[in-house]
Amino acid sequence: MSEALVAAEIPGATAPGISGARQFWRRLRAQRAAMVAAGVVALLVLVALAAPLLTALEGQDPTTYHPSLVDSARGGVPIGSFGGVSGDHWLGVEPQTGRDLFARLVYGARVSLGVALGATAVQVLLGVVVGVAAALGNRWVDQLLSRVTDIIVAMPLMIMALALLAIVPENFPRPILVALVIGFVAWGTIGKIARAQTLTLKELDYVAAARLSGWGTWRIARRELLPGLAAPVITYAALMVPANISIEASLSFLGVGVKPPTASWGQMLSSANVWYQAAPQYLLLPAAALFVTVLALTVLGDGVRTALDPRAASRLRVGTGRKREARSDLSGAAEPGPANAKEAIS
Amino acid sequence: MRQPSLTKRRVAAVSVSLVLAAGAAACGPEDNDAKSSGGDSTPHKGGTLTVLNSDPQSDFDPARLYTSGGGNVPSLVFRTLTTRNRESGAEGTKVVPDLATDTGRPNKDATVWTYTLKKGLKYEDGTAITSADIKYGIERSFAPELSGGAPYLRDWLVGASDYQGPYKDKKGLPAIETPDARTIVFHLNKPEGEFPYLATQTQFAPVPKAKDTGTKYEEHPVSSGPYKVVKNENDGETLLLERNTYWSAATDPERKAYPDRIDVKSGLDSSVINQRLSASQGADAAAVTTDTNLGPAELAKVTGDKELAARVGTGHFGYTNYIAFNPKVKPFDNAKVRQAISYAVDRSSVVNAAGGSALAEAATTFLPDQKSFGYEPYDLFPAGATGNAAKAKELLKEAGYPNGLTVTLTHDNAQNFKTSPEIATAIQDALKKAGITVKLQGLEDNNYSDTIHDVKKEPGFFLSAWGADWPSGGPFLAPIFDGRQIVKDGANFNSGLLNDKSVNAEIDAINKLTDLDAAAKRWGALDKKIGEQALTVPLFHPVYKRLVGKDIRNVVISDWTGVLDISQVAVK
Amino acid sequence: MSGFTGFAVRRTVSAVLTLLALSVIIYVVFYATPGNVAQITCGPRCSPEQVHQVAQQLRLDDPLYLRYWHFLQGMVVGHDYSTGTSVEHCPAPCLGLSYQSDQQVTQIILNKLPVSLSLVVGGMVLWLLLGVGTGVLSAWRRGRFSERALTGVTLAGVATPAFVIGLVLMIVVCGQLELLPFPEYVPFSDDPEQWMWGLLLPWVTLALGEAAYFARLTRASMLETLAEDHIRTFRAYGVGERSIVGRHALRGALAPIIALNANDFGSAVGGAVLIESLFGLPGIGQELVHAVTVVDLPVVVGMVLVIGFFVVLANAVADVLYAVADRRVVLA
Amino acid sequence: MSLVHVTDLTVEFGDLRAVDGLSFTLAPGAALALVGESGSGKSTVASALLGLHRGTGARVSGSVGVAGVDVQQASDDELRRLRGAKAAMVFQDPLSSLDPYYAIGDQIAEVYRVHTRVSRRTARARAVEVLDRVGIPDAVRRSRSRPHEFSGGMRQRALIAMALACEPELLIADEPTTALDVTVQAQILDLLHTLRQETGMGLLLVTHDVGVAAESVDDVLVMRHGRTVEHGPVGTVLGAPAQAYTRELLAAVPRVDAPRVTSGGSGAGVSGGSAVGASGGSGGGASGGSGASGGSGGGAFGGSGEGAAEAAPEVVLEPAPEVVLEAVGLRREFGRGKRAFAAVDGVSLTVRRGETLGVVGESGSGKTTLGRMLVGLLEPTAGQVRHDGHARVGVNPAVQMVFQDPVSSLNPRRSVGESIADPIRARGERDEQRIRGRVRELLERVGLEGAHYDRYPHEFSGGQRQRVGIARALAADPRVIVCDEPVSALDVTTQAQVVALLGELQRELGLALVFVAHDLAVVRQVSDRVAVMRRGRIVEEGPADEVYDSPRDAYTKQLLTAVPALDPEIAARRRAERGAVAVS
Repeated sequence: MSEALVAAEIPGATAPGISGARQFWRRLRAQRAAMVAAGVVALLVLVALAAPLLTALEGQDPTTYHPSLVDSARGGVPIGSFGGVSGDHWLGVEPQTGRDLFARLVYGARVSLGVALGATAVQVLLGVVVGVAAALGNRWVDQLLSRVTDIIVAMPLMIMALALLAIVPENFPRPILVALVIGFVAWGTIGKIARAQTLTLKELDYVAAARLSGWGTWRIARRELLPGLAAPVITYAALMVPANISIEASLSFLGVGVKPPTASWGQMLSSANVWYQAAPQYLLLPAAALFVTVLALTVLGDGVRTALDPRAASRLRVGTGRKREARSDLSGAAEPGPANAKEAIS
Repeated sequence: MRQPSLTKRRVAAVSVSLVLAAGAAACGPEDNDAKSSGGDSTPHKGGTLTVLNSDPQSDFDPARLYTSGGGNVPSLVFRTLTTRNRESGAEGTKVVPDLATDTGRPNKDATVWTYTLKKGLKYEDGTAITSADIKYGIERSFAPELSGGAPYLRDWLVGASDYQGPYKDKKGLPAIETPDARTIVFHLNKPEGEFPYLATQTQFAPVPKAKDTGTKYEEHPVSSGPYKVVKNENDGETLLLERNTYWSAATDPERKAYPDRIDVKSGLDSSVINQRLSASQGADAAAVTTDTNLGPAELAKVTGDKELAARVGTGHFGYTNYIAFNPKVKPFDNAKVRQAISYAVDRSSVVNAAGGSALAEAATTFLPDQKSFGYEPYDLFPAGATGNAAKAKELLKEAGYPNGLTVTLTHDNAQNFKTSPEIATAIQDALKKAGITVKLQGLEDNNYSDTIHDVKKEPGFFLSAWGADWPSGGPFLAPIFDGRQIVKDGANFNSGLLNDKSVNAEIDAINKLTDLDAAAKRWGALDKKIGEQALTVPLFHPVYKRLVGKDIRNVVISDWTGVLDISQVAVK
Repeated sequence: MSGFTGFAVRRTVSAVLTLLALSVIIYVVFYATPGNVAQITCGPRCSPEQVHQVAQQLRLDDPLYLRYWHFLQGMVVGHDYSTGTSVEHCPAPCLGLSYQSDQQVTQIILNKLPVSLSLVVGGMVLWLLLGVGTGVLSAWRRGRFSERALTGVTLAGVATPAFVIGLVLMIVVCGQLELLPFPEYVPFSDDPEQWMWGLLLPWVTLALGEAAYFARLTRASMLETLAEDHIRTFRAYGVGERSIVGRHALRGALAPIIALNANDFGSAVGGAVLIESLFGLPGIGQELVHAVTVVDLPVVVGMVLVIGFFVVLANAVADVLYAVADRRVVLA
Repeated sequence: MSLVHVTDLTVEFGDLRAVDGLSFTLAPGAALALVGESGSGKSTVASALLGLHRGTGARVSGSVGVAGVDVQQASDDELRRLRGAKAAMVFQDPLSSLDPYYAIGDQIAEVYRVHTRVSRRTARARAVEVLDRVGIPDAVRRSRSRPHEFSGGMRQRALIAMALACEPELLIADEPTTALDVTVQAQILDLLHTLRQETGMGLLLVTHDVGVAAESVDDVLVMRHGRTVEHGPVGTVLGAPAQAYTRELLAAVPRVDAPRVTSGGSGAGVSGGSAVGASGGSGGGASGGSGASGGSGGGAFGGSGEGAAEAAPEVVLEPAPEVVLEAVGLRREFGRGKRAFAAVDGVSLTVRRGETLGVVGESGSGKTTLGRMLVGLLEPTAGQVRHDGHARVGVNPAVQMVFQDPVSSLNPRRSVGESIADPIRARGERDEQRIRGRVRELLERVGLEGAHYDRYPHEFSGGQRQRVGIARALAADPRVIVCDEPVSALDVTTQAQVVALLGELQRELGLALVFVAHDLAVVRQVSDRVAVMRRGRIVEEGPADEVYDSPRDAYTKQLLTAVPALDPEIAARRRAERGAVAVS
């Protein structure tokens, strides 16, 4: 994102800050859509956590082959209606292998959510550290770190992810690796936001007052600046989670995400891609799961933003656009919009 | 190696994979029966044939092509000393003369091979084709700038192993003599009864030295065949071939060359190719593909449609997918462990993962199930369709693993349905029943190739595949099991690191035979003998299904390549 | 305007440095990538001697810094290289020759660029029309049912990964309904009509997701403008709602839209890998992915630099447009 | 028939009743000022006159008639025809009140065309005409400029031009000069006056500044909590207020023409406490008034006001105090290359213990930059800051600052007690008990409660937050406090309380104060000596009374004549003087 654009409006930058979690919850609860979304997300998280239980309930597991359930002569299309739906296989079975789709779907939720959350954590950590350091450092440090951020933003995300995924030793735990790589290639925007916000905060009188108290830079960064970063960073992070889910799915779709036999929605889509005519439910299930998850997380993210930014709450019911940029003069600040993420999924 | 329709879409699968490159020339449907049934099927000259491919013809230099695709576009432009018999099925595995008057005249121990060129052979510009041009064509294939061909010339010709081609070494290769303009003599460093097979490769196509432009030659290779290149855009992505008027059908009984023009469009997604062929709208009605098969999902759809099913052909190509063991790695040093795994394998799962029974045939022999390879059926460790877990457990117990064991299976991450994750997980699932816990180690394509072909890094238990350079047991067994072909500092294919004197001796003995039928029988026997060591677990031989446009006639698919022979196709 | 000259110089210097750094990173990353480049280039069955010859031919045995230096030389003065029979010149900026095909990388890029640009330009026109139109509409109809419906649709658009949209579109439009031909790239110069039909679906796929972003951006940006004081002024002077929304609010919302669009255009040129893969369009993205898998370093570096160039250029253009669109911003 | 007729107007936003049964009328051509502190509902009334609450969710009841239109009953179209054509409004912030993307002439023309069926060209010509009318030089060319290319005063003129475009019968001016410097404010008020005389339009002026009202209108309506407190002719209301609140309000207004009540410092020859008299009474009123309007701390505060008077003589007895803060040739540049400019350009000054130095200047004069350099928050480009005689780089807890903005000067995420404790902790104090004790003591000292330790800034009013800021500064046991516009964001009564608190603390603790402000009256009220800044330089410096009563510098004179007077007669005289200054 370009310099002029980084200026966007950061919730909490000028508005009276959040007075605590209670107020945040109150504002969040006031949004019906966000609460529904939160419910869906909670359910998904529950499903992911309880995957072994759920599959045990069904009596299946995500990796066992059922050669007898597919028609070998017809390319391995599932035998039976709706892709082999039965009491044993609630959502049917996978073409060619006969693996249970319900089991793969619920285990896939673990990968999608886990990787997305992990990647978001990495992005936040890297972005905040680099952004704050750039804003607080001298001109040269700022130049250096800002250029590094520019490069990260400029790099074609998918390409870098492909290359990085290829050079890391194969025995590195794959989901963790995918999370790290997504985090590493897509922290640029959060870095820019952190820098812009820190620059804004730095000029605030209460930071000046803290300096006058005699505190050092580190203490001021920790006590006065970081809490001020929380609102924009949380807002952005909340919107990064669904974006990261999309990235993970895209990487798996391209065949470089998590590895078999681990189930992942992107991977399922990737193999289901060609089965749309012969076994449509194979494609529709992961697509629907992905859609619902990303949608719910996006709505929740919007809700979080609205709850953190009371001004938005008063004006924009569903929340502001992900790419809102203030047109205000030099002070404006940036938008929590996963531009990188979008690049990856487009 | 263009496998089922997904390949292009998946990152890792787009690569040049080792063994599979052998198959690059191959794969394809066979359609003769289906075609001949459809009304007036007499082929006529004329019209434009459209070729829809996923891979561009980026190498259009005879020196760089691996085994020239039997039905592929280059064989329309390059004639070679010998060529494949352009017939369907097993007949198509025979070698026939092309530029030469016969398939070669060996000396007694098959170390010197002499060929005589037919009379009246001309290039697209009307100049005569001479034996020196063929010698030059072979020499330039040694240039590092033009790497890519098969290793046999370098291995077989006397003094060729460190030859660097005519650009750096003006003296040329003394192992090839051209006593006159129509005669060419090859001196080999060992007996090779299968030399006529080698002479079918594009390196044996004539290249006029005056027209050689080095690495740029591929932009416009000089034609000796029925068509010449009139347009070559984006590094072989779009090609237009038109008739070479200096080509004479009289000297070339093999190539039918019915269409007037051939329009090659590549860089297409494989599913798009199959969709377009199935729709057969406009120019696509007269379209074929030479590198795309029907995938399992497409097959599932096609088999439900009579009209489409009639346009699908089946092709066979000498190819085996197998599990390889490295006996230097524990516990695979123990033959009982290898046998236990052989027993435990569930081939029906594996076949399903590879696309089902229509696209893969369960294999218990290493040699492909074709007569020309010397196929002799055997099943030394009968696992049945779904694996014999009890027998496997028993063997494990004998081997000292009564409580099962944990092993790591290395496979390719490329989704190629050969050495890919799907196959690996099928094996993982089957071995679980026999108490063997399999951990999967998926490697990126390049890394996978590097790893399994490097004796220093070779894992103990991995998926592999091997394809024939020509339909004979020699190129199928020798690189894998000949102890003298173990390469220490380069790509090694003898993954079992087998160096058995009796095996080596038998290979030498068969190579001396110039009676290819007799040789085939002995290759078959050798295969079974090697099989007893359980260094590999043959899994399946792939079958290729290919769709053609609705106006396509005279579809010929040989068992040599399994590919639709583009030189025989008619559109009218 | 000297401010602009200064801006241009600063941005150029910073862009060149960014691109240099990018090329160094790519060199290092791919240096570490597994895969024996010489073996891959030479072919699967090459003997160790041949592989060694190829490695020499490609200068693969040179130390990394020397190879990089060679690359920089090519960028500045070009290269002479041998085809075996003659010497060819690769004019500066020469990105080198592909390991795989011996083609000049610049040529490969020039071949692939029209595809990617066709895709992105067409997609951009579509996403702007759809996105800004929807955004304006939902800002104009704010608070009513139609706005809620539009908000829902755009949210769904944002939430759906582009490749899922593309897949579903291809299945339904081409596969089931047979309304459109399967996507294919036909050069504009060959047949403009075919070009359009062949790219329509990729455009729609690319545009739907983007349009959703732009709709949200436009709406939010307009609502923000509508809350500003000067809108109150025009209301207080009896100016009609149509003029307020269509003229003042949209104008106010335009700057970020223009700027963001320029940014997106830059990243989309290289970022449309999935769209290109999905529809089998032989563009930059797909070529790059292919080059990555075969470790074709010159192609990878060249392509990443070109993509980086577009991103950096687009960023600069975004800043200029932003400043032009919003005169209050000073270029710095 | 009156121009404006408001009966029983009530406006509610949710639970908040902003206007509560207000009634008034305005005759054609007359001028009425709505005066009140923030939250009094005065701007809401202005909006209600044009029906601007329609569609926003506010509940409006009562009747509003403007220029013959029943605003409550009128259709949307009728309302649109009223807005701009019959009644035009001028807003507070001229920058944000104009569309930044269109030329000013175009914006005026657009408004004009909404109400008249004329061609684009005619409308454009009309725009130029009205711009010329409001005194924009070279109006043809400037009409093509966009708002950001205008200065603040020019923008306000442009807005007024827009209002004039359709020759309305009523001009509603909502805080039209609040964002402007005092000299510009005077010009705009003069312009309004002239226009009213020429066109005969009615004026409804909404302002918090009694002085501005006194300058401009015939009648005044004092508002509080949405209700009328007092309504009458300007001379009567301001001269002899009938209501206690009006008196209180007037008393709190600092007078630029009244010397300081008591002098804390000795400041060489500056006489302390000599001129008490009538203005002394007003000062006492300010303190006393806080008891009525202020919250908890009010009572104690009134008492300390008494104490202050007693303390004064003792302080005078002290020997000549030492210099605690000194600036030598301070210069500070911003930007680089061609864009570089010096915000502060060679300023030298000294501050002695216990004295108050007032620094006064308009926006852009460099006073804030100077203040920040004095405390070490900004490094000077050239020159030196000396604390207690020693050159000092960087911050020094002994020199503290009180900031302008009570919102941004406290970290919203930390309790006020924690903020106040910062300097104590930074000194190395670890004993939690002692820290809390000290903070509690400080909170009480500035008129808050010790129990406020754990509260967060948003729970306090602006004035209370400013008290917290002062407590935080005190926590460092400073010798000098630089106050950067400490009261400019506060309502006038609160302002008086905070000013009084600062004076008290100074006397009690022997602090030196540097009081930086744009408001000449406030500065006079607190300062022993005054420095007048303009364009980065000090143009005049001296004892407060000298500077105010007999200014030497022309700029100082200009500033002083621009200050609005509370007495309408004086205001008229000043207006004439200003005309003379402008002419000369």
